[in-house]
Amino acid sequence: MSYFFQLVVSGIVTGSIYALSALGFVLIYKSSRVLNIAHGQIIAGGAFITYALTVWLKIPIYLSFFISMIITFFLAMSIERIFLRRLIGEPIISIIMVTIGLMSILDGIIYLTPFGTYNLSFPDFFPKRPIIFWGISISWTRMAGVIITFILISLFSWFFKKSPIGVSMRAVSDDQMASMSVGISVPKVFGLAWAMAGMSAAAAGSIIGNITGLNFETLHAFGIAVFPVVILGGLDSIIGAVVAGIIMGLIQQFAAGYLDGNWGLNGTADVLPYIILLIILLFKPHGLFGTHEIERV
Amino acid sequence: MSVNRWLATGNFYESYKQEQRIFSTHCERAVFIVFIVALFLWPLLIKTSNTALLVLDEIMIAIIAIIGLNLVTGFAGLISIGHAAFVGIGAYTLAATSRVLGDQHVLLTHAWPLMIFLSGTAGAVFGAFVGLPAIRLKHLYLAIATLSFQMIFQWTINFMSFFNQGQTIPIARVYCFTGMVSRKDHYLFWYYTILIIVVVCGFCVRNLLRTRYGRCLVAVRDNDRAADAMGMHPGLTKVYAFSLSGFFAGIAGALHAYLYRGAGLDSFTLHHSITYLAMAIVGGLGTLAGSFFGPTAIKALDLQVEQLSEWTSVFLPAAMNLATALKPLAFGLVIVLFLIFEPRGIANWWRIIKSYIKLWPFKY
Amino acid sequence: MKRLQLSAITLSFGGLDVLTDVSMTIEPGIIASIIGPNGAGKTSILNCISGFYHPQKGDIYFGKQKLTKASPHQVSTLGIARAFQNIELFSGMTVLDNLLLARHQNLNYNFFQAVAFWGKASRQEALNRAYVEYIIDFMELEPYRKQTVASLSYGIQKRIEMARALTLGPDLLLLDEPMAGMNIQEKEDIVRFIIDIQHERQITVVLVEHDLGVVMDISDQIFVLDFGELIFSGKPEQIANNPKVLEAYIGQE
Amino acid sequence: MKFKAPFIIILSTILSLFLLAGCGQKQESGQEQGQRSAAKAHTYKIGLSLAITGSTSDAGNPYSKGVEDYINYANEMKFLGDDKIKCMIRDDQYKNDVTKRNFEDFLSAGIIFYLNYSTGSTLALKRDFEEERIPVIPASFHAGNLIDSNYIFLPIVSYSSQAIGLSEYIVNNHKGVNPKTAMFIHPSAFGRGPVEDVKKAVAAGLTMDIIEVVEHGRDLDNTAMLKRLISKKVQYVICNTVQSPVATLLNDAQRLGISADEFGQEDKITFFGVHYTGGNDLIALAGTSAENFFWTTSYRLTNEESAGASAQLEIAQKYGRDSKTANSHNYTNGIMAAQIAVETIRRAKAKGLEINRSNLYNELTAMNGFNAYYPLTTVGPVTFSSQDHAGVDTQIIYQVQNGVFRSICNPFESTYTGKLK
Repeated sequence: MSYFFQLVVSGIVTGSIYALSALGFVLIYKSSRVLNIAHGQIIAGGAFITYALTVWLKIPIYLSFFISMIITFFLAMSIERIFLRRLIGEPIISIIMVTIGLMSILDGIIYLTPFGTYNLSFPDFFPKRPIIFWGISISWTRMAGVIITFILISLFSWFFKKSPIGVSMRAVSDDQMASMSVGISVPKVFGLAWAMAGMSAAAAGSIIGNITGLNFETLHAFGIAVFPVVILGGLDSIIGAVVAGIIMGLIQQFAAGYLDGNWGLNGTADVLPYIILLIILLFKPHGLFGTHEIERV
Repeated sequence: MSVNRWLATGNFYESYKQEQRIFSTHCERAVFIVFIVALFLWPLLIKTSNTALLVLDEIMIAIIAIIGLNLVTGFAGLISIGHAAFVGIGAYTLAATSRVLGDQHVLLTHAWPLMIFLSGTAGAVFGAFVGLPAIRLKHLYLAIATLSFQMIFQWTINFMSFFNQGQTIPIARVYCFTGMVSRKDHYLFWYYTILIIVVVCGFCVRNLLRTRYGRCLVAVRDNDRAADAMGMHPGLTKVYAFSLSGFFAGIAGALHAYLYRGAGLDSFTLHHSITYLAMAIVGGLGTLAGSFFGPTAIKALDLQVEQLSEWTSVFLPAAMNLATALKPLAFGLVIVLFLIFEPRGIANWWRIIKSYIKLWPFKY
Repeated sequence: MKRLQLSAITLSFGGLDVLTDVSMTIEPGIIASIIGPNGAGKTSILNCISGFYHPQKGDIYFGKQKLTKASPHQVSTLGIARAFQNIELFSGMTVLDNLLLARHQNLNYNFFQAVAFWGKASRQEALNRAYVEYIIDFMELEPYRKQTVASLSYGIQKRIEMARALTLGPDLLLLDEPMAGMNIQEKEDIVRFIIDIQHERQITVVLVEHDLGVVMDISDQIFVLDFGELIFSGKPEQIANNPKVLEAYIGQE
Repeated sequence: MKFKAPFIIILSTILSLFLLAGCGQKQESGQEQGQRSAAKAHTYKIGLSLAITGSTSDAGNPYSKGVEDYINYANEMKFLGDDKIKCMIRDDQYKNDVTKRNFEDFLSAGIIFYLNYSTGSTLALKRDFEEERIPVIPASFHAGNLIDSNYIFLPIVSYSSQAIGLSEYIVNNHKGVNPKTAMFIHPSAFGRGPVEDVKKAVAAGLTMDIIEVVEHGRDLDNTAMLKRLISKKVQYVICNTVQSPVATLLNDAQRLGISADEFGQEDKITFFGVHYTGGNDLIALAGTSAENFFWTTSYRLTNEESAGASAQLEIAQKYGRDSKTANSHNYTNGIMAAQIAVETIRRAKAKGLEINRSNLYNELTAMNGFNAYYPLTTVGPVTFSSQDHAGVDTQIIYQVQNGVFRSICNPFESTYTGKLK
């Protein structure tokens, strides 16, 4: 039984990190209806910036975590300004392709730095011994990851619900024309959404980098791996991302725990999210929490 | 009235049959025929290296695949991030035959035209199956459904021992009228075979697009409610689009497997799906001409960047990282620049040039 | 010729009743108009007939054919064509292509003939083109034949919408506010088309329209809806002194 | 639009010329070869296609530098007299299709020796190597490379032999009954290769139980798997994959408190890995979790004094490599492949033979007995024969002690590898 509970706990922990990574997609999609395929690269970039600040510039980890978030804030904002701004109003395929192009460009840029091919790891700043209660163990790193995730997600939710800018962001996501006519600067909102997504990416990257070590491929592959979570949650719902993240985390842990090694199956954790996603989409074509667009004739 | 069918000016259609013509003037037709004949003749006149032929074969296979992708993404407007998997289905149809019957089986070595067609059919069947969610899903949700198919395909091939767990499954050399196609002639032989298939596919699609089977694709892209009211089942039309696209992809996959004499998973990954999309975009979505330009341009770019990075590595031996970064950088920049400055792709240039020449010397 | 019959249809969206117990019989070959204030459910009736909505109660018959649960593309193959209120054209295509598309179900060559463009396919496409040209001629769209729909004015687009519905070769034509937002001259043109459609081609026309003058002039039969209920049906000359209609239109004083 | 058309015509002409140049340039190099061979000093061409970018580039990058530097070194030190070796290095981004194109390109340039990289591409091109009769050294030590092939030579022991060697070490040092072992492998041909061979060794009498074979995915969390292994009383895990998943595994094991502090600790797991799991990259990724990780290879490491280590560092310094590259075992790996190629050409030249593919092949297969080649960077001699296509047959086991890999035994040859043949 403790095996089961260990899987549940690990699933929730992994899931909340998924949720944090998915958050970036949701923020951007929610305001500008863009699916940013290059998010994995931004996650990797965030992790590398944190590493560079901590190890090369010897800034304390907590501080560099924040600085990294600020840097990616402006980085993502300028990405939006340079590439996406020109494409407002273009068909969806163009915008997806721009982010794919962006993915390649960021790949190229990261290959220019040592991070492209090196394997690195963060210095240990948490005790290596795990927290153990009732026979279930969680590492400090992951625990910190979960806490940071939930703090950030509640901050973002609060921001969307209460703050004036958040309200205008929601207005833009609802109807761009109408919000423009009441004086909201739509491009500014898009820029801000990207910037916030960049921030969340840096946070996610630093946490993942702490868990897996810094390997560019592992980190940016995470961008693709998190797609099922984003879609399952319904693309434009923060709560959806959290719930879907945890569901996917649990599915993966249970797949690895109960399917792998039996009946000649292996690596099911990589494919099961996609299968379950397809099944759920057949019943709920807009994900679990996505908004239905009502079609009028 | 005397009609000069060599020029566009002063030429009027007298029947609706005339308007159906693919080439409106003799001039156009003559240029096209000369071009095709040149494509057939030049390898006999100029001695070419295997590499050059391999590159050309690759480009033409990509053209067939992109024709398929353009039908579903360009014409029918359904984003497919799983096109490489369809191509893979084609290749793995051959591979599966090879696993079951042995790679020297007569079906693979002698009946290869049939096998290529069968692979196309397999692609079409899977296309229809993957297209099923299109009945309910829209936009990004559909795009991610095709991505899921790509992932499931990769996983299945990678973990099934029947498919050799993603390792290359060998396929023997084929026989033609003159006996076995030897290593020396391999690339030339496939150059001609693929060229014929490309021309046939090109004409088939051109024809399809001027009939109801082609128009319905565009209809569901532009407005699927109106299409519904015009008597087309939007869902089934989308499934049909996927299946059509799967057919071409399947053929491309089979040709790829024959050309490389084996099918291995790493030619059909997500990365390839993305490259296919890029080719379609750069060529020009929703145009047949774009399906020819896109793959050519992207492959040419690839080769150029490869040479450039080799050249830089000679002069800057320590700066290997610059050389390695060039490829993704160039690829990404080309996509982004095209989308920003020429979203209609190279096909649009083609259109401009054509109208420029057509009106020449009477430009106004 | 077939008669369109709606028997006691009820349509509601999540508790909100859009249509309640509406029954109509439209005889073949006439021009029937449905009028009523905004939100009375006029467009919903057209949507029910053309299969975009399915009423919860009641049945719709076209001749002997039951339409209640049919989807739009099935309805259209039965000879019912529809022009939309908010223009639903294939905006990226030329006028010609839009109309050619509408012939989808009237072409019956198979896929392989299409791929080869040989024999039947080629012949039928030529006939098809001729038919479309006839419609273009009929609707006086010649100058716009090869222009992209999106580049044309609203009035012309409305007319293309009608032409496209007509190209389907229907027995029954549903027109949803074909004259909305038009000036007098354009309206006159449309009225002329509608009358021609009915007279020359013997097509039943069901018209949803706000302009009472036009409706009174051309309709053979009028249905008045208010809050989803049918409050009047009859000849135009009977309508002027019906108290219920007056009340619905002018309101209670 | 009017002024745009001529511009576009010019642009597209340039682009199509580019394409032609892309195809044409390679032809030229073939002719060049013909002209050069008439001159006095020969230039021998060899080709290397590998993943400098893309997946596994963390290994491919230092590998390519190893080959490049050693070839330059050999040319400068005049190992071949006035003759030179030109090594064409192409990036294939770990894609078999590109590898194939590079290979065809090298062939038309007239290479006499080919260095390949990944398991996948080596298997995919196996038939071409046979038809072209060209000697090939891949960076993949997959035992399956040698099946149905005569021209592929592994520089060091195969992954299978490495894994069997590790198993033997476990069996010999384990106290008590049959050690319970699991394998943690990469989901590819490369990872799966040794599984069957280790099972065969067990069948042939190696007293070990293989409890489970785990193919890892892109997991963030190996908790489920590790808990399962512990519940099955697994004490040893042999890994054959790349560093990053191993690092995650080791981190998770340490977190769960189940990584052994010394070999064979009760109720804990001791981790082992073959060539590509280890090296400094693993320590960089896993940090302190890497402690007590056992790793086998046939190379000398630079952190232990040896002639090979100092020679390697000297070459790295000569060509301005950073310390990370210089100390990478994949740099050693690249040097090794180049060394064998250079040595083979040198021997053929010394005998006054024409330097062509068949003579080089003969030279390679004669590299045994008194003719064995003793490179400095390996723990044993390179021996090839027409039957034996694995070069260095000996391996050595390293253990991470205080953040550094230390050798813990003498070089040995795994006994069961011989028995299986």
